[in-house]
Amino acid sequence: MPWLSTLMGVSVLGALGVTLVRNDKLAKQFTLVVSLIVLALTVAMAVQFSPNGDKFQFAETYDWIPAFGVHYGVAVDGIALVLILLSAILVPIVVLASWHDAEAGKRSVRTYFSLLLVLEAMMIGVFAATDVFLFYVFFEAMLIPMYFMIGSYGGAQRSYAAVKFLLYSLFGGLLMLVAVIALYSIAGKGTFMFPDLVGTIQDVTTQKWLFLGFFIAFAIKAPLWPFHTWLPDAAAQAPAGAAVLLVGVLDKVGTYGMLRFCLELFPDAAKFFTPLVITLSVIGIVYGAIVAIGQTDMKRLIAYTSVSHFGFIAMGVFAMTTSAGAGATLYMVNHGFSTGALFLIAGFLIYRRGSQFIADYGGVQKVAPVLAGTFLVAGLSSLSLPGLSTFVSEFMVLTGTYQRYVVPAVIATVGVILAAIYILWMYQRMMNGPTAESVKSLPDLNAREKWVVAPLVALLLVFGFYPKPLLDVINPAVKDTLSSVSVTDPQPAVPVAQEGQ
Amino acid sequence: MNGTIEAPTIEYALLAPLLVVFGAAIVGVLVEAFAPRYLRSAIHLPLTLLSLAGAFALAVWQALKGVPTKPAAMGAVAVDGPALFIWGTILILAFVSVLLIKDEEHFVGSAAAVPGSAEEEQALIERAAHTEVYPLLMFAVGGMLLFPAANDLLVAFVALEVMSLPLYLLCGLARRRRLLSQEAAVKYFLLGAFSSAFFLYGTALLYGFAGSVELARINLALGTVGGQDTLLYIGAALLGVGLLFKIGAAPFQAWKPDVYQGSPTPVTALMASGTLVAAFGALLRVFWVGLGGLDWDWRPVLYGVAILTMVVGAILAITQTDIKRMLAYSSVAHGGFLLIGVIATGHTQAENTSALSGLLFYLVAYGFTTVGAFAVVTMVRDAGGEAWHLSRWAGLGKRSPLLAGVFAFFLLAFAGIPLTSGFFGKYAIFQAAVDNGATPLVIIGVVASAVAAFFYVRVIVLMFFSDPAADGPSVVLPSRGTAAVVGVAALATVVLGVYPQPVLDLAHTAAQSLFVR
Amino acid sequence: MEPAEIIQHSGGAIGAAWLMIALPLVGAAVLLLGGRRTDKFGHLLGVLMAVASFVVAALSFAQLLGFAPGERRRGIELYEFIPGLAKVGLLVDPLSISFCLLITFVGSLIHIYSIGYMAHDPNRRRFFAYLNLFVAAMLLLVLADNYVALFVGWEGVGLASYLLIGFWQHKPSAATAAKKAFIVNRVGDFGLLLGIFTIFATFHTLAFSDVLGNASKASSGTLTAIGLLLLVGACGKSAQLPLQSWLLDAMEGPTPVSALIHAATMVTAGVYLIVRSGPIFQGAETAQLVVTIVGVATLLAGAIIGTAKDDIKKALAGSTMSQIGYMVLAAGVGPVGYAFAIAHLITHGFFKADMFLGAGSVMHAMNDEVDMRKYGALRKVMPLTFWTFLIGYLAIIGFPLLSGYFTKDGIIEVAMEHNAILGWLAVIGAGITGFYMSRLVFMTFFGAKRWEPTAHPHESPAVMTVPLIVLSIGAIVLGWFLIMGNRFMTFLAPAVGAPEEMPAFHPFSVPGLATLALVAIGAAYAWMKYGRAEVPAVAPRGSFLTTFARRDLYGDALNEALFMRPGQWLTRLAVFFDNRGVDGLVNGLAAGIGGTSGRLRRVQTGFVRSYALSIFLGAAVLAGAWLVVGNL
Amino acid sequence: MTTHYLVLSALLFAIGGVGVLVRRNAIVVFMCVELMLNACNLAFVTFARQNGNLDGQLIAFFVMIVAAAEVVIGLAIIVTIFRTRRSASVDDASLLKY
Repeated sequence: MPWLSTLMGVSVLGALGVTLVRNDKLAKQFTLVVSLIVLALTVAMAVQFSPNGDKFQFAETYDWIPAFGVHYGVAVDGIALVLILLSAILVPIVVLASWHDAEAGKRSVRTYFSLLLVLEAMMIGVFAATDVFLFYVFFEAMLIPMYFMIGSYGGAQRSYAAVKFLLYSLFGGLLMLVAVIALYSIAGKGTFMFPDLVGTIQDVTTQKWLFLGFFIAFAIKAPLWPFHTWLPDAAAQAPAGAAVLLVGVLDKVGTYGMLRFCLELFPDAAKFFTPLVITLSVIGIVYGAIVAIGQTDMKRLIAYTSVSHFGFIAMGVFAMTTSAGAGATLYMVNHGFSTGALFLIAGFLIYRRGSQFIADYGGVQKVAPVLAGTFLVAGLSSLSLPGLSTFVSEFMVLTGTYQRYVVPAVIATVGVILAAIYILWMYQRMMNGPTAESVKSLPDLNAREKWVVAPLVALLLVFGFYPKPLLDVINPAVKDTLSSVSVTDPQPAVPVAQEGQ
Repeated sequence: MNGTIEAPTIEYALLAPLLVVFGAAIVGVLVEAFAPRYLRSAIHLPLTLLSLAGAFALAVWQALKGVPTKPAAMGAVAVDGPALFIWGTILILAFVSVLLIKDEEHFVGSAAAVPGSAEEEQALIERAAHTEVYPLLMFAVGGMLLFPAANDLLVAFVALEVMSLPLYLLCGLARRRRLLSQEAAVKYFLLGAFSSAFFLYGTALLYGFAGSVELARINLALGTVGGQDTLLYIGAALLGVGLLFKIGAAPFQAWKPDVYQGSPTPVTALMASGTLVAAFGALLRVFWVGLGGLDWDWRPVLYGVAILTMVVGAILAITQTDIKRMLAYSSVAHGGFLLIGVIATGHTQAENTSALSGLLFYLVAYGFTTVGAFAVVTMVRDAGGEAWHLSRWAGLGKRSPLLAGVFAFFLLAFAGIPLTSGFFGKYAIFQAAVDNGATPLVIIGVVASAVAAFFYVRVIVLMFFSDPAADGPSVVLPSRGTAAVVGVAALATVVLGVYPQPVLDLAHTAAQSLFVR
Repeated sequence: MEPAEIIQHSGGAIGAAWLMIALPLVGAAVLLLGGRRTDKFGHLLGVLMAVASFVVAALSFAQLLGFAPGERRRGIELYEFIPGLAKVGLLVDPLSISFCLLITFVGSLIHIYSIGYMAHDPNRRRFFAYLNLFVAAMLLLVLADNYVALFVGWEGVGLASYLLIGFWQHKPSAATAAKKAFIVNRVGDFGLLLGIFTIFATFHTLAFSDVLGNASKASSGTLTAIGLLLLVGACGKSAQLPLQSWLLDAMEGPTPVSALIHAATMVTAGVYLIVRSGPIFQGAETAQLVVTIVGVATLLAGAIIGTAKDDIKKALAGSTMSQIGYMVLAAGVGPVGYAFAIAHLITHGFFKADMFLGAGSVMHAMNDEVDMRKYGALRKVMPLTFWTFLIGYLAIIGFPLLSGYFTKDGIIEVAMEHNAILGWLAVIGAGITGFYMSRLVFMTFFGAKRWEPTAHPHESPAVMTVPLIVLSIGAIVLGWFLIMGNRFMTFLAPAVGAPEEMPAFHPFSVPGLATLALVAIGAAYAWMKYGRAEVPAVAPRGSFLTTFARRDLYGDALNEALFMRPGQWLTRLAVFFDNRGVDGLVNGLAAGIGGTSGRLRRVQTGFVRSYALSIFLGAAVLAGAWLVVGNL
Repeated sequence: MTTHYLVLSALLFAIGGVGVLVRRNAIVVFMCVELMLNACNLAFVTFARQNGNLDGQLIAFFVMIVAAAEVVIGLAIIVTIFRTRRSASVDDASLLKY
């Protein structure tokens, strides 16, 4: 069964269907159902994935544009699989969460939800693409629905934010386009299929140029310091749901691209640039955290925490050790859940109080304990408290990095302290202390909102104590990637005869 | 030289499309002369459309029958792969533009009447209309067909004029904002004539150099004749001026915004699509067939021109406040991208094929999108006619989401976003350029299109993200013709953006039988 | 003698040791998710879970005693936590089981006590949920068989502590204190994490069995590094210098919390860590030295702070710091000290919890007044509280034959053996302890009434006093029971190793007598100053030294000056830089292009002749260029 | 000695070009363009002589015809705008700019 095409097909058809539904409420329910179907299918697919089977599974390859050697080629390895799973899980949650978001500015509700589904299809496609060109197409095309979601349904500064987001990413994408073209003509294979292209570029200088072409695009997407400034604007202006997908999934395409393309296609260049990338990541980790501490707008704050987290992910990718790589991949997933929860709950607050400034809140915990509690859990996951899944990934990344790059790892670990500061300080200012007049009458989470938050918290907890299912899928893929980059983990100073560890 | 002149052989079959179009034009003139006023447009429209369709059919038949390998009409006209492809393109685009023009609303009742004068009132009252538009258009189209097929410079010159002269007139026939329209006509006319003078002088010099105006002979002479290089270079350069002027490459782009803005929008659409295609066809033929052996010299020069064109087009468009002007500058920028394709033509068969087919594909894609865009412009009107000022477009997305959506889609295609035809056009050309080592040019092109993206996006922001003005323009219910145009253009943009393969193959085969020498 | 091998175990109470953790965890989960529905029985469920896990601990202990000493280290496989990095299992051995007993027993008592103490709090259910959560985390901390799981418990107790300190979150001071505690602890975790990374980088495993078993193979440099990093972690959790500042603020939490977490159990986790990682420290002289120094410094600092506090809980907190200082000192000494460290830890757990709960009972009676200057003459009003408190007091100052006497003097003895200077400093510390604890007792229970008019003190209900009694009994007997005949040292030996010849206990050694003398002096001085003499209702300005002590030795001031202010400044700078600098660059570029466009379009003058000119010049340039290129 | 003719034609072409740039009256500007065309004709004829084939002379006729056509169109346009603006100065027609 052509799983991946089915997934995308269902979402696209759903998107079309939504536009046909006449009544908004129906449209919402329809969207929810569609996204749930997609989720179900995705899970069904994931179950059949055999971790130690071939690298790419559920592969489908058809000629698309023979003239350019372009195929419609989709397949998943462990890394792509978990990311697709992430997208499929987040979308229904977002749908449920943004039930009323689109109604704010008397704009078409149906359009919003159909854009959501279009976006879902593209998210699945971008992770599943095994044809570099196809990847690029999705990579760029994804921008458009998100652009409209921010621009039409966002906050006061929305059009500025939307344009900034679009142009910034577009610019990166166009640089990547040059690299893609050059890759094709230099490889001279007459095909864009990723597996055929791996290892075709031998000359190191060429690799370096092409690497940069890809990397800058991904660094903007991720975003890595200093290419990050579009994110706070976009995330702060986007409606909560869109922000979740933007930070939770779209930006992952950047780090995913680094892991999949930068490393495997240009191994030597990747090794050459590793110091640079690691430096940028470490700066990003500390810098993002510090700037986050200084924010007065909670959505911007969350966005900056993500800058810091993306630093961790990129560092993990380029540390090129198994645990760092696997950790980074796991981090992409967990970060999706944790930031998702943060943004959504922040969204609920903003929907109630109508302000995203931290100063406008205070003592909410007293009037809305459940809301505050879940917000705290989400926050704790963002400071990667053990017992929540984010800890596992951050721990793996740091452990893995430390094996090879001690100093960066040490500096990065400072981020652990800073994270505590920005989260807890925000929490204290918003939830603790005497209850502010303006929030005296704030209602607690209603049933729908609980249904939004519950799955996320559950996932955070479950994978916090039992990440094995994910890691069993991720580890082989990462090992494979690293072996194609031909790096091996450093050996311990004191070899210990250990059973199975 | 024994006084006897043997009659030239003319392959009528090959030239059939041309003959049909010109024939139709002449018939049109006769109609103007003899048919009663109330009948004219009723006759013109079917006549024009049918002849265009017929010409297209003939061209297709030609292509199916097998592309000839030697020029027709004693070497004056070369009906080869590219020529046929370009013919097809131009004929379709012309056909589409006619559907726009049919909406008489655009054209002045009596051009001779002074704006605001009594006789204009009169003309309006008796619903007078310049049905001459159709024959004029047909002549222009005929010129467009001949221009890229011209195999010697004389024919090229004649074709150039045949194409341009009617257009000069058509520019001046706008019903509203007649001052602007007339000004556009004057400017276009004077500058056009000026540039064609350069073209002609260049021809003269090349004739002096090679002793012939046949492209093939000139190319031959490049190798043999020596010592007159200066003559050659200056001649080639002046020739280039004439051609680059037509495609609106910097520094010869100045006319474009003014003319595009002033002329009646349907005419603008025709110029922006048909003329551009024809001019590029001619440019390719002249530079590739006529000066092929000289490419080491002209490639660097065009390199500079291309860069200048892309940059000027993109940068200047950013601050435009008039939709038509903005589209004009965008078409300048696109001209720059197309020039990359010209430069990308290399020495080996394969290189040329890829570059050429890319170019041809780009022309088709861009032609359709641009006609569509201008068609949309004709539909957004307020009291003073079409609403050109961008500020009037604010909130259009709320007023009529469908139209705004389509227009946004066209803009995205201009910007070269994947899954639109524009993307593959750019891609094909960039790919060819990289293959032939013009990577720096590609990088500049990419940066330019990033800049260009800004103003396309800006319009989208206006239409969708900002609230409509109280007295904002209304979208007229499109006439069947206009609706069809928009529909066709949108369809083409989608199809070429999702499944370009067939057209690519076509362009490929067309390009494979290179220009016959 | 070296630690014994770990034997994989299953079955019996030990096999079910995970229940110890699971039960309170379930309790917490039920109470938190159950919401208001569980309000009615919430506290009972909490108590039940705590007691149940005590039962499991006791049974496991019994089963453990059944094995030969050499086989008393039992490992239990649970599941693979992070594939390739860590499996999770439990390690039940004399060390961990003693902790389990302490935690679950004292924990249960405090749960019971809280029923009374929190009776009137609307959020009592949540309080018990947090307490259960804490117990679970703490047990995971001590039962874990590898560093990751230990870290999970480590952070878990941190979280519980954060939640409980900030339990009355509507009080800004409480919220701030909670945040401070968490962040300072994070600083410690920073060290601990790095330690763990280093361990993994060195051994590629984090299991105690593999790491500690092979510690001797690693270079002493590595071991020192690991040791010091672990110490940082320990300092954070156990409020040792320089990370002590949070503990005093932590007293914002409800008193049972202070008793359980910030006196009896959590704050001793650092000691556990050091003792557990013994083999690493034994391979690193320097690390051990630093440990001892930190211990001594803290024990003195804590004592000094204790002398000047009028807030009864803060005074006790100071003493906690100082007592943990003793433990750390002992732990730094090595195998000889381990037994004493843990023994003192246990006894301290009893008598300090006893005193905290006593203080709580007093506050309960004086409607939450904490200022001792508003107490006085309470011994008549609340006899039970008084007597139990008195026992705790005598135990802590080391009154002969009470538990403090055995354990603390033991520590002083070994310290003396190890390094005379440290030993004598420890003795002085004991003296100061004598002073400030007596001061506390006299100000609270003796002298004249200085009550607020509104106060109507009364003895607390049985649910609160019974735990006091139980704890005080422990405070009396435990020391003797553990130390006499090196009972505890032999018991602990398989887990942590032991010196070749056991140290004999001799009551009349020089340091022992000196300690007693100093303590007596300190107590007497306190009597003169606070017992006999009138206690002013408001604190006198006092000497520089007094203020020094009152201000917690300027610890907070130092932190503010060194970290907080520069931090805030740095933050502001970073935000500014990000908006103006990084983002400014981006926007500037855009603006630049726009400006160029605006200027450039002026060239398009609209005059046809200027266009013609551009064509003309263009042609010239083109021709020129062509000529140049052509003639190259 | 054909060079002189070429020089002459070059001169005429240049004069025409400059004329276009400097004269304001549309008619005159247009005449200058015509002058340029004629310069071309001269060149053609000269080269025809030089190359010893008739093509050039032939072309000259074509050019004349084209020029004539151009005049027709050009004058039409210029006259209309003159009637509207009551001025034949090309500088007055500068509404379209920037």
